[in-house]
Amino acid sequence: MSTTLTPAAAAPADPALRARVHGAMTRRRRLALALPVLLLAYLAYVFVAFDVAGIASRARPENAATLLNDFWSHKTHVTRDNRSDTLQVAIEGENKGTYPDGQTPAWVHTGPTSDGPTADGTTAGGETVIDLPDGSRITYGRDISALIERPDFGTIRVARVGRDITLELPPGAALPDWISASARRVNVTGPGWRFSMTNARTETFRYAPGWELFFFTLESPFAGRSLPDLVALALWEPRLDPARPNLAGMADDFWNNRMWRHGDVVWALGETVLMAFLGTMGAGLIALPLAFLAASNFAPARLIRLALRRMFDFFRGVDGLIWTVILSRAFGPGPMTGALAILMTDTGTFGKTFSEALENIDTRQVEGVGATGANALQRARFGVMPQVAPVILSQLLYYLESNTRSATVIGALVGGGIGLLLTQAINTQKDWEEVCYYIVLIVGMVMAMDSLSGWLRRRFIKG
Amino acid sequence: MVDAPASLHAPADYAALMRRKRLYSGVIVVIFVALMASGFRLADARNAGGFIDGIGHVFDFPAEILSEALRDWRNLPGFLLEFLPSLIETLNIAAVSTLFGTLAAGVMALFSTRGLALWPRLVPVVRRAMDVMRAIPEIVVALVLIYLLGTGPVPAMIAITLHSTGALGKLFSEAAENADLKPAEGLASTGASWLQRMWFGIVPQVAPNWSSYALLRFEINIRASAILGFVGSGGIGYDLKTALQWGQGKYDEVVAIFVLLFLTISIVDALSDRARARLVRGGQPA
Amino acid sequence: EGITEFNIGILGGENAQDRLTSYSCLQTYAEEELGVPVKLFAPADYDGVIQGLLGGTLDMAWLGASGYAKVYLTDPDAVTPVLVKANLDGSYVYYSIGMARKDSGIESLEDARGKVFGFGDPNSTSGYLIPSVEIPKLLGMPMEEFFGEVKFTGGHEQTIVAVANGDIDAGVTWADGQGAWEDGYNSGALRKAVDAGLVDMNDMVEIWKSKPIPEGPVVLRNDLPEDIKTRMTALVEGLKARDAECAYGVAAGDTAGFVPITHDYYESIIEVRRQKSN
Amino acid sequence: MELHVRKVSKVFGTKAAVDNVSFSLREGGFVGVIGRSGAGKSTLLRMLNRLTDASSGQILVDGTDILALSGRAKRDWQSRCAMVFQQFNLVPRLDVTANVLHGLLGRRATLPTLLNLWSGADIDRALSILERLGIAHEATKRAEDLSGGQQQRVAIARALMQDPALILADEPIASLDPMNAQIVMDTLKRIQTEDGRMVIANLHTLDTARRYCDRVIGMRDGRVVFDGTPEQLTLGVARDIYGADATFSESATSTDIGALSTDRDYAAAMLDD
Amino acid sequence: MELHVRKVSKVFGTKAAVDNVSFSLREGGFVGVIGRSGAGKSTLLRMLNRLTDASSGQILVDGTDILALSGRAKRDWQSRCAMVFQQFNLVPRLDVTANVLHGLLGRRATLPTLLNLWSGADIDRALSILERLGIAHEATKRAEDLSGGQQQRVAIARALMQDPALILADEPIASLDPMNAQIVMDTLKRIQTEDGRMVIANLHTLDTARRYCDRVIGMRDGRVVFDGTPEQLTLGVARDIYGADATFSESATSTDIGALSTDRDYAAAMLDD
Ligand SMILES: Nc1ncnc2c1ncn2[C@@H]1O[C@H](COP(=O)(O)OP(=O)(O)OP(=O)(O)O)[C@@H](O)[C@H]1O
Ligand SMILES: Nc1ncnc2c1ncn2[C@@H]1O[C@H](COP(=O)(O)OP(=O)(O)OP(=O)(O)O)[C@@H](O)[C@H]1O
Ligand SMILES: [Mg+2]
Ligand SMILES: [Mg+2]
Repeated sequence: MSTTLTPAAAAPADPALRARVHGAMTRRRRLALALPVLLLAYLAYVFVAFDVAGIASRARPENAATLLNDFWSHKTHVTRDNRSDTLQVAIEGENKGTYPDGQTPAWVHTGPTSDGPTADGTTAGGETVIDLPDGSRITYGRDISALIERPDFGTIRVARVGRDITLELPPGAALPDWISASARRVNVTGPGWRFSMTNARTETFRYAPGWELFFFTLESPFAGRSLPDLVALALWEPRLDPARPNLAGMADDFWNNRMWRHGDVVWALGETVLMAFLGTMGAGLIALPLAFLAASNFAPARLIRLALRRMFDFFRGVDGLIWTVILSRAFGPGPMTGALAILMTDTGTFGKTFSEALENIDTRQVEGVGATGANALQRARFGVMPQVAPVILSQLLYYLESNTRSATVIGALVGGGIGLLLTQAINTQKDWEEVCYYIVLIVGMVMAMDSLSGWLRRRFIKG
Repeated sequence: MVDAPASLHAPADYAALMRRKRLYSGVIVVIFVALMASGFRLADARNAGGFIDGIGHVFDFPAEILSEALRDWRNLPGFLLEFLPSLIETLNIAAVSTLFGTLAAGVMALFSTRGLALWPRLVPVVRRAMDVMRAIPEIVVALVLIYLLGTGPVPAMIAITLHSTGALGKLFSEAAENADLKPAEGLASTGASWLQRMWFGIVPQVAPNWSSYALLRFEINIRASAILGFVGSGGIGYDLKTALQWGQGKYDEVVAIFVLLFLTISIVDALSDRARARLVRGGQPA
Repeated sequence: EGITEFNIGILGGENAQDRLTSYSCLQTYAEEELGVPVKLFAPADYDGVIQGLLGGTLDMAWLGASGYAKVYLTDPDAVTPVLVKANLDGSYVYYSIGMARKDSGIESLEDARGKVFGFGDPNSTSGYLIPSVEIPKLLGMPMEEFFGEVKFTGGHEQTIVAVANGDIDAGVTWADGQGAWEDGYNSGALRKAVDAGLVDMNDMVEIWKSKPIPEGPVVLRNDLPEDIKTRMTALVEGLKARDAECAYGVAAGDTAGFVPITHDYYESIIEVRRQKSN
Repeated sequence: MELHVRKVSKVFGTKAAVDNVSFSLREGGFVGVIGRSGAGKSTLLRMLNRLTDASSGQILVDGTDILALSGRAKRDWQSRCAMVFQQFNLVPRLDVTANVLHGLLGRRATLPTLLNLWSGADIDRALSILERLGIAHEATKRAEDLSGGQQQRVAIARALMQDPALILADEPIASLDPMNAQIVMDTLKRIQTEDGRMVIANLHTLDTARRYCDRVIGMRDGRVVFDGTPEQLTLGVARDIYGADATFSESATSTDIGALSTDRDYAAAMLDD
Repeated sequence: MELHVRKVSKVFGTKAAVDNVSFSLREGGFVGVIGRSGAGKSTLLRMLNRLTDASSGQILVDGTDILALSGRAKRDWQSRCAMVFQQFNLVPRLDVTANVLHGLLGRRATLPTLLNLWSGADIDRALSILERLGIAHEATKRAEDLSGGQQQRVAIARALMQDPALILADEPIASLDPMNAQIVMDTLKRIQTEDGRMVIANLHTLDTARRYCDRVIGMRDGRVVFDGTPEQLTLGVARDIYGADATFSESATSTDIGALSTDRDYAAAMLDD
């Protein structure tokens, strides 16, 4: 290792210089410290203004749990109407997910035909026994009552007496926090299930993972079959429905699945892309000639140029969503209105960017073409267009992608597209698995548009 | 677009080449026109009102709003003041999410730029993550977050931040790809850590570009935060929606809010246009 | 002079596709009846339908009473109410219901002083208009002064969920006022929320109930040819008799069918709304 | 072709870029215009081609004042008077042949040209011109993919495509390296001698002017200060044109005048090592 | 300091840029590495500084294999082994003092450096180094506003700031004009003799190597083909290093070897005029 060191850190000879450098360094240091401090001060202000502290109290982690749970699971309702004494088993409690008469999932045992064991060994007529995932079992009695057997707790009896709902706990047990009871209603919650009884009905919800009935609803002959089974059906097994081949039947039942409505969803996606496409390209077509009038090097008059510029600013400044509202009077709900709203905003955007592109062209090319005696049209075609075409194309494609995203939102207002399905599913706050499905589709759609526009850009601009 | 032979054997070759090019362009134009025409017809058919019938009535609604606002013009100044706090909230949402988005995007960009990334293996992962952040519409995130966090500005802020991060990250990383690696290499040779290399070697180079993009984002985010208000997340967009939905009798409020919002956007737009022009042209004082 | 197509607007509230599905039978009948294509539209908020009616792009819709008032105030000549949905007992009124969480200690409007109070959509009759007029009268002072904060949640479902979750201390929604509170009444937004498992009625208390509100009317655009109007009115009026299941879907629940109604019935609501305007 | 420039001036704002210039060219030949930066050389050529409008004066070509032409007639003149630029001014994204064909834009009907509909004969001619200039093998490349020297030859090909009576060249070799510069100047010279077309070239260095020109016009501050044969270009005359502060580059040995260069050259030389 | 390079190789793809190189440096001194373009000179220096990872071999510095270091230890070595680049590799937008202070980045805590919190003593030392190199008066200018020669001196100042045992210089004067080149080489030489630091410099021309080095290592195709004193560098040896096709530039008069230059120089000379 070298032993010679740089001359000791003696102060440099020129004190003026030294003062200057130290001064500069101090200033920089102050700046370096002041910026973070200012930033922190602003963030502190926003923290207070946004009541971030309050968020902690308002936030509902249990909602997050519900949401995450519902994203990938579903529940089955086993409902007895206490007035008409009829039993209904329905997935997500929806008409569309109702099991046909006489059919139930394997964990629900009904009627005298069922050989499922009960507390006293047999299933009496009119009784319903529900097996739950944690080993609990609920029995709907013939009279308006229910027995809930929880292995770790004992048997709970809930019954309707007159107009009241009564609760009997196992002897000596205190009311646990997973039971909520009043004279009108009793709620019992267990892992993966929920039970409630009111005057009107007795109901059990059982949760299970997966998007139930995603492929086929219950009325389809293909519902509930395993994949190998389906493959076999599709390829060589005899027709389940003599009227149609199995494969066609599957496609048809999937496409028209009443629960998930894949066909409608695909149309909604298409409608969203349609709005984006019409809006973007229409705006491009309108903006191009206007951009020439608004570019300082092509504008026939300063006044026209200024007027157009302000108009572009205005069209751009009003968001597409607001244009949607404004246009809905004239055009009513529907995809055309959405497309026109996108067109309005983007005409402003394109007008601005295209005219800037025109102002930035290399005049030498135009001059080169002009020097051969070319007329204005020819100069524009050969001197200007080759220069601005790549800019215009890449802008168009870029906005096509970003408008696909906007169109989901605009769609909700004009009653079309995937955005309507999504916002309504979120607002009703129950079909979270559908929300999840739509989000996946939207992200897929936007990313697909992104790749498509990237591919087109590479192909047409570089190539 | 058409692969051409490196050299021509006969003039006929060039003519053939031209014909082929023309054919390709012709086909593309035909496809485009067909798409536009059929798309237009489809949308027109699916719409409640036809394009032709509607076009004459485009101004009916604005006229209705304006005439009422003109009649009640005396209310305007009061409303301007009344809605100022909402406007500030909207601006704050935009500012904070631009700030966080820029910071996060800067970090993600450095992590996702080949040649700069600290862990090159993570480059594709970070890129995908940014793609997804960009692809999810803000409104989706906001609506889900409202469910989780309750209403207020924070869900909107988070939603816009996420989207800004994705969008800026991509642009930032493109700018960083073009950065000159020599200064960073010089720093590496002195034993500087990755953070120091990025901070002194790369960030000063990309700063003008990055801040110009961030300014543009701020502008976009003002609009976005107003729009999120429109779907129920505070700020001036919410006031606008409430007034607009009420309709007749509150159109003066609509106009006041609109004027406020539009002025803000125009001012920020003009300021950032100027600032960006200066940034990109360089010429900053030492 | 005939028409080339007939457009029906459907108000928001639940799953858009479900709504379209429940109306598709009506669509088929209308096509048979009119011999022109019938299209359904289901924008996410009330305003989409209202604008459609005002602009003449929608021919028929079932509006809320307040929505009708808005249309009427904007353009008295745009639409005419023809029918109203009757409840099973033949009445055609419903109520705006104030509610709170049981554990919040709020049992009446008085208790909600200084608390956060939520409304649904500002165009909703029961979700805003009626309570916004009746409540201040009851309290004797403007709501903004009485409550700590007044919020719009965006819709009935959101209000119910917000109250149940404690986001807001109290709020209003609608119900038919028949049956038991524990079930969330027989029909209405509360009942739907209960059925969906969104709220546990054990946790909720009723803190206020409005005077009866007339159900919103089915309206037809005035510019339609007379004979189309008559035929559509007849179709909807006879829907229950013709196809009970379809009527159930269109009416969003049990109904005694649609019965004729006139503009006069809504005068008071229009007056209320007029008062609320600037 | 006879060309008479009569008292032509061009004023930008208050500054006369070209100041009352007159000269006549009677027979063909290679005319060099020299002068330091800002002397008005480019402005003069641009007025000849009508890219810039003159402020006053006349330019008579075979008796017609081309400064008075407009519209169709002006474009006709432009198509007869080709221009070659320092920066080539090609359309970089289009291929070489398309750029050469642009020489015909002033002669063909507008619509077909907009659709790129050229006759086989036109394409043949373009290719044979490219062949003559030795760059036919690049015919399908994009102009921007060529080297500077090749681009300038494409520009000359475009000029030839115009079949012009007069070729104007505005510092055609200023952006080129010495080897390419020589190729381009040789090409121009060959065209002038073989085809008998008149060439007027703004030139950057005295060297080049001496080597290629039959006649040299020296400009200073917009005025013609010299008009004669290259042989008449003495050191004194050069100082008149370039100003007394012009310097000699140090490696100079061959001839005093050849080595004389403007400040700009000197600076450029200092930057290379 | 003792430096033993043992069988070090670097393979890019299938090509060995540095091929089994071994040599030892025991005492300080000025070591020149010469060889034509692509010989592997830069790669060798970059491996010494750990900017490039070696494919195999060892580099022992006072007994430690620096090729095996990583993380903190690797950066410690880098901070002891300064590097000067052909293109200076300064941060152009920052001022001179800040660039010099970067020499301490490896020695100071990260956070304060990121906030530009340098101690007064550090700043003083940077200034005195700048003074020693004669560019203290430019201390507050931006690096990009300096001439090439000045920038290279700033780079050397940054190197000195590292107080390194070893200075590596990769063609430090290849981008400079002759006068600046001389100033920079003199500076490096002075540092080596006055401070007793070891300097290893890739050099472009034999001339320079002969003039400044105590020892010369000649590389060809990644291998060491010569290792000795400048005096042992005969014309034959030079041909070994540069290949038989090396040419002499025409202005050469002083010495045969000094004038020997690689193809690249020749081409560069042709391009300037
Ligand atoms: N479009 C213009 N507007 C204003 N002034 C101009 C314009 N074009 C040229 N000038 C001025 O006219 C004078 C003559 O310019 P010109 O380009 O003709 O000189 P030049 O001899 O070609 O010089 P160079 O060798 O730099 O090309 C210059 O002072 C220039 O600044
Ligand atoms: N990062 C790299 N990837 C691939 N090959 C490389 C890389 N760096 C260098 N090489 C190759 O390794 C060989 C040696 O390169 P090196 O830069 O070390 O040569 P050099 O002697 O410094 O030449 P020069 O005088 O041109 O700087 C060359 O053939 C070069 O192409
Ligand atoms: Mg010129
Ligand atoms: Mg090298």
